[in-house]
This record gives sequence, structure tokens and C-alpha cells, in this order.
Amino acid sequence: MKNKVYATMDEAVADIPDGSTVMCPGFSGVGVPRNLLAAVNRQGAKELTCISNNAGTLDELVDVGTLVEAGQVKKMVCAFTAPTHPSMVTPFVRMYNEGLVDAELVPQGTLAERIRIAAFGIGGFYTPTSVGTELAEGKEHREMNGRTYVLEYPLPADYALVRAWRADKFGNLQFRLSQRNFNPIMAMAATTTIVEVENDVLDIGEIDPDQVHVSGIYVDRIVKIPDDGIWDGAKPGL
Amino acid sequence: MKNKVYATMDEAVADIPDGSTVMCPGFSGVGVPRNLLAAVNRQGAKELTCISNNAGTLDELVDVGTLVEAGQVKKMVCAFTAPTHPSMVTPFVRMYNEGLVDAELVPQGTLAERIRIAAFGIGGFYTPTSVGTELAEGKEHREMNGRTYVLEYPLPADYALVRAWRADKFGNLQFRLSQRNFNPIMAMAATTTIVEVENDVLDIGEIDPDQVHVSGIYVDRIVKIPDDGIWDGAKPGL
Amino acid sequence: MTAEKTKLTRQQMCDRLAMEFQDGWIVNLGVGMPTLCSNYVDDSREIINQSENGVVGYGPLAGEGEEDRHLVNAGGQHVTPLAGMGIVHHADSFGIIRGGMIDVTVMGAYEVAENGDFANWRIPTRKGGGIGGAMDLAAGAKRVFIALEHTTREGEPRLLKRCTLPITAPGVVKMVVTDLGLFAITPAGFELLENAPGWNPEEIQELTEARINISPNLKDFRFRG
Amino acid sequence: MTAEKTKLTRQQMCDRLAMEFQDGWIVNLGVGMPTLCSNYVDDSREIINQSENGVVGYGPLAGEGEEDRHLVNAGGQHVTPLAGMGIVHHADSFGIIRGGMIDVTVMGAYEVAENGDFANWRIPTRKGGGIGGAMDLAAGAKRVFIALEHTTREGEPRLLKRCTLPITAPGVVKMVVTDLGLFAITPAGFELLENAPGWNPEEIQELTEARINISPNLKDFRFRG
Repeated sequence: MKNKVYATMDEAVADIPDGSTVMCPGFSGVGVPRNLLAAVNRQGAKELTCISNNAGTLDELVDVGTLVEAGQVKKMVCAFTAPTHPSMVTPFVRMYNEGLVDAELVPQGTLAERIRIAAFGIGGFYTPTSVGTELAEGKEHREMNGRTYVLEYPLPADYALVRAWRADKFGNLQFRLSQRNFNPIMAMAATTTIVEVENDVLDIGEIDPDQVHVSGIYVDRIVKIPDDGIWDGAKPGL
Repeated sequence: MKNKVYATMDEAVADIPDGSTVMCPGFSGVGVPRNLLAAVNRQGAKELTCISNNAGTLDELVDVGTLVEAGQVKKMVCAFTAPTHPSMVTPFVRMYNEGLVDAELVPQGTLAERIRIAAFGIGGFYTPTSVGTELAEGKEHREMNGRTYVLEYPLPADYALVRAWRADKFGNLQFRLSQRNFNPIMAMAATTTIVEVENDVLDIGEIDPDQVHVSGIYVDRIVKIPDDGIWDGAKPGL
Repeated sequence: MTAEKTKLTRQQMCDRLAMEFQDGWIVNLGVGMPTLCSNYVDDSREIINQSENGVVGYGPLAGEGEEDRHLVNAGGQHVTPLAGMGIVHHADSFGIIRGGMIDVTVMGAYEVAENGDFANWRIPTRKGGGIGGAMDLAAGAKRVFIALEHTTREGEPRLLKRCTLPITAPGVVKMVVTDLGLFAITPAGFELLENAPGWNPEEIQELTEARINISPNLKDFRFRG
Repeated sequence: MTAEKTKLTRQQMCDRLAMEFQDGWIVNLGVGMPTLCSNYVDDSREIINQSENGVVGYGPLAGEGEEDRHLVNAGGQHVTPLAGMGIVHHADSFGIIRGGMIDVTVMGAYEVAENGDFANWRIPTRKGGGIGGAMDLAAGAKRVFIALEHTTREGEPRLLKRCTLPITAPGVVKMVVTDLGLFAITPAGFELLENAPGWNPEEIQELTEARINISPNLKDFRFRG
């Protein structure tokens, strides 16, 4: 079978073309594929559409906001397009206000389910979320069993950049604690899934089949985070 | 917190009233809650609607077909209402042909997703499965992105009977290998979830949080399978 | 005897909402003020904290040096693992939320209306909005509790007849705590259940746009301990 | 030299389809005859077997005494675990299937039509039907291969202009093997790619309702080894 293990982050993202849609997981700074995002930043792909819970933070760490600030992102699809506090003016917020980047605002649970159905061949789903709000305007409504729902559509992507705790050479993945968040569903939804992994890539068979969080059938490329990579302040190999 | 551990299967199912909708997982004989089904058979609840992959087999083991044969089931919702071979005339097939039990035939993947969306508060979903077949007749069709889908609705239940490998006292569950099948989604979709478990009920904290297959928030009652229970031919406690 | 006129602190407000939590409840606390609810401890009951990122049953905030870099709550605070904790991915986490498993969600808000509407995601004078999981929680949780200051910094009321800002969900709020008291929202609108020390209902009404009904069992505000 | 006129065995039929599987393909084999595909071994490639019950990457059938009571394929046969195997629940398993991750599904059928329709779930003279995962697999897999006897026990053709039985999915079949040969289904209909030993295209056409196009590269049927 094709070798999925890449030596460097740069090689793993080298072919991402301008105009791609890229999924960027992570939540509250945990499970963010910072090494792959740094590589995409170096690689320079432009006109990207990025799908992510938020559009970057004020901290110095590499995240999707790094790509936004570098002008690589055409559009964000995310659950936050304004800061939670007016003082938190991220590069995205500044650029969005100036019209330099576009955005689609999606409730977080709808975002997650739209990603999941993109992976799973479902054409649309009805959610009660956002009914009665400005965000539901123009969306198709339907009453079923006495409750009103809006129709939401799949959100697929060309690439997913994923951060995992452990991976085997086939690409079976495990995540640790709240690192999981958007990582599994994005890994499953994208055409090409690229994973940065915190531990050494394991031999096939080293992960218990009952404890696989994402099947290797969804994973295309795997890169071990190097010791001098971005470790979120923890020691390598934790 | 409320004690969820019951001493016997009979106590755990004692209050299931006539007319209930009951989910019965299992696939090809693995992960079938045979001990709870035997207890429901003893308990005698009638007019049940049972949701299950199939409607029973020809073997002697207790399964949903046992309830059908006993006249406890009004309607089956399942993926097989005819035998895969004409010679395999199960009690269900005989009774269905004679009009003694009703049935709704659902493609297996649609069945699984309808159960999942019942758990997850989704009002309906569009699937390409069954489009162009007799089974899609009368269903709402919709073309999206050049593909035709049919609309399918949630399939909730009053009770789920579940077979698990390990459980802790909070109700966190683990399944082993193909035992998993419909068990997690049914456990999540039913109002009251009753679990028979193969190993001794563990203290809270004994299951790794990253390896919980069903959160205890979904589980209401847990019973250890006794040594003289139904073990599918394997030794107790395997 | 008249109590000295005191506004409630944020911790006192959140304590009061937390007193409503029942044994075994699954609770989702919004980022910011609502997280203070977890500081209220009542050993006679167990609360299951759920956060949007898929953690079910996390424990108190991690102390200095105790942080696990893989474990945070929805606000990004490091929390400690609690025995019985379980993890799900984001779609399954919002399955829990949308599926009605959350007994109560506590959120902050800019405004709450007597019809149960509330607004906490967008100020129309600013571009964009910050929804996060608020709309899913508001639509999915069994109960929505709101904690907010009774008036804006400029003294404008936040308890309104109708929200003026874009709402997060219609008609879902069941209970509201402000620095002036505890309120239920009933089909008849706001009902003052408990007043802050030294504040009489008329004084509270003056700082409120909506009409406030006074509970026949009006009590003094209940504090911790 | 003329080969002796021979009908293909079920194993030979399934071997031939299995020869089409490419390295790394994810394969779902239907219950019954199609499981014979897994008996064809080609060490130059790796095949990932997926079954409806959520097993991804299982191994060969378990030998006597080697069975794990928790591990079966879709047909209920005990299989062995293979290194790299992973388990998902039923909704996620059909997520794999519906989501287009299955490179090929092999199924049996009562009938196949030149427009790519096939029928394998219901005989209208009997009440009910047995769908299982067939409609999901047919709608979701990248390729549908069908293995079936060329005619019924009564000698009636199974390769038809149009299916007479209720279909499982419209227009999805890409390749068909029968006991008389290997066929592609193209926009022009059935195309005979390989004929069973001793059978010439005219003889095969006589047992077929649909018109059979003959491949310009018509070959002898390829056997194992």
C-alpha cells in the first residue's frame, strides 16, 4: 500500500493549490494543527477558503489567523466573525471590517454537523438551531412534529489539516482529551487529509481496533511533529 | 447521583409498558441483548414496536424474534422483512405473511442514521439511498448539487436494550469489536437505556475518558450478565 | 429593619443560579461570567459539566502547574479530569446539546425580553457576530438561564419588553439573575422571585423596561452558605 | 484448438472480479457468493475489507477454534483481526459507505440490466424484502460489481434489457461476472470482455435477453494462478 508517512510538514502540504478549501480544527487552542498551518504559511497558497471554529486569536501561536493575516485566505467559514469582546481585535476582525476577507458565520453545532454530513454522503439536514433568528433568514424552514427546523447543507473541503495524539502507518488516529474536538469529523470530510502527530508514528497493529478514533481509510499523509516543532508549550512527545 | 446498577434483568425491564417502542441492537448474532430480551419475554409486555436490523433468526438463541414469536410485537422496523433465502422461514416471516405482525422495511444505513438523528435533535436528513427504487415511492425527493436524495425522518424509541462489553457505574460503555454495531446509536436515541454488560460493573474512573464509546449520560440502568445468563456460547467474563 | 442597598456581585449572581441545579444535572456553562457557577459547591449533589468541545464530566479548574495541555473547557481554561469523564468529537458533542441532554445552560447576554427571547451574539453597529455554540445550546437545552447586569454601563435597562438586538433564540429563557435580583420568565413575563438586599420591587421596576410581576412568595436574595 | 465447453464455478467467477481489485482498495463483499472474492489472494496488493457492522480491515475467515465471538463479518462468519483494523458503530459504518469511501462492492443479484440497474432485494410474489445494506452500498460505493448465474434454474436469462423485479439502485453496475463470462456495462450496454472456456459470443447471446456487444479485445476467461 502507498506510504503515507512524510518526512516534513513542508512536503506534506507542498501541493495545496491556490483556491483550495481547507479545514482547520482546534478549539480554544487545543488540537490545532499548528505545524501544518505554519507550513501552509511558508508554502504561500492563496485565495483559500478556511473552515474553522474561529478565525484566529490574539496570541502569538500559529493558527488559521496566521494565514488570514498573511493574506492567504479569501473566506472564513466559522462560528465567530466578531470578537467576544470588542477589545479583542484580531487580524481577521480588522481585515473583515476592512473588507479584505469574506466570511460565513455558522452556529458551531451546525458547523460540526455540516462537516459530518459532507463526510457521510448526506445531502442536507434539518436543525432547530438558529430558527427565529437573523441567521435563519432566507433559509428553508419546515415544521415537523410541531417543531420548526431550517435546512442546512454539507460543508466539504479539499484538505483537512489535523492534529493527532497517536497515529499508525495506516493512518488510524487517536486524540487525547479535548484535543479531539473538530479533528475527527474534519479528517473524515476532506478529500485529502494531512495529519501532524505528537507521538512517533506507530507500526500497523499497535493501536487497539476498539480505540481507533479515525480510521486510516480517511488519512492520506502523516507527519511526526519534530522536536523543534510547535508543541503548545509542552515537551515534545508528551 | 441515582444508582443505575440493577441486580437482575427482570428488575431492569419490569416497568416497560405495553405499546412501547423498543430498540434491539445486534448484527449477525453479535451484540444482541439476549438477557434483557429474555426478561422482556418473561415480563410479557405486548403491542411493542421493535427497531432492529432484522426480525429474528432460525437459531434457538433469544433475540427480537423471540418476542415476535410470543406475540409481543405489533410492528417491526427493520432492514429485512423477507428471508435472504426462501427456505429460511423464521417465526417473523410466517407471522408477517399471515398478517399477525406489521413491518416497516428500511435500508440499513438509513435505519442507522434515522436512529442517530433521533438521538441528536435533527428533524430529518436527505439520503441518496433508495432513490429510483420502489422504497422511495411517496417520499419527498430533492435534487441538490446534481444528485437526487430522499427525505428521511428520525426514529426515536422509548427504550433501548443494549449489550456492552464493559460499563462503569455512571454508565460509560465500551463495546468489543463487531459487538459495537447498532448498540451506541440505540443507547443514545432511546428515552430509557438499559444495558446488559459482560464484565463486572466497574467503579467510576476505571474507563479511560478517551476510550468511552457511549457516555454515561445516555445510560439509565445497568445489569451484569450472571454466570448462568446467555453468553453466546462463550465462557462468562471473557 | 432595612438592609443596606447592595448590588450583587457576579459570583453571588452565579451562585444563585447554581443553587437551582439538581443532582445529576448535565450543565453547560457559557464562557465568561457563567463559569463562576462552578465555584458554587454543594456536596449533596453531583453535577455533570459538559462543554462544547466534547468533554462530558470535567472537574474544577486546574491549579498552577496542574494543567494538562490537552484538557480545556469551552472558554479555554484548563480543567481537571474527573473520574467518569468521557470525550466525544464536536459533532457528537452538539448531538448531546441539540438532542436535549443538557438540563441547563447558563449564558451571559446583552438583553433578555419578557417573552423569553435573549440576545448575546451580535451588536449591529459592529460587523459580524460571535455565535459559537450559543444558538445550538439555546435551541437544544432543557432550560436556559441568563446571568447579566441589570442595566448597561450607561444605565439603560437590559430586561426588555422585546429585544432590540438580534436574538440568539426565541422564547427559551426560563430564569434570569441580575445584580438586582432573581427572576423567572413565565407566560406573564418577568417575575421577581428574590430581590437584592435593600432593593424594593419598585426600585427594580424603575431600572427595567419590561413590567415586572412580583412573586407572591417574594424572598430576600439567597446567598451561598 | 477448441476448449471444452465449461461453465465457471462460483469461485472462478469471484476470483475474476477479485482480480480487478487494486492495491489499497476498500472492498465490501455481499453476503453469500461475493464473500468468495476474499479467497483470491494476490500478495502484490493490500485490500481493506469493510463490513456493514463497522469493521474496517478484517482478515481471513477464522479457523476452527480460532473464532472470536465478538468478531464477525456482515454474513455472520467469524473472521480474524488484521493488524490495522478499526471499529466504528453502525451509523459511522454507513457514513463510510454512503460517503463514497468504498472502492468496490460485490453483490449477488436476481437480475442485471444493460442500463446498470440491478435487482436483489425483493421477489414481488413474496411479501416483504431483504434490503440490508444493499441500497446504501449500491448508492454509495464507487463501483458496483455483480456476480450471478447467467440464467435462472429454469433457464431464463438474468442479463436483461430492463429489470423485471424491483431494483436495488438505478444505473450503478459497472461489471458483471456470470458462469459464462465477464461483462462490463458501458453506456452502450453489456460488453463481453472474457468468455468462459468453449463458449462463443453467439452462444452466450442466446442465453441473454439484452444485446451483448463484443469487446474488440475479447479474451479467454482469466483464471487464478
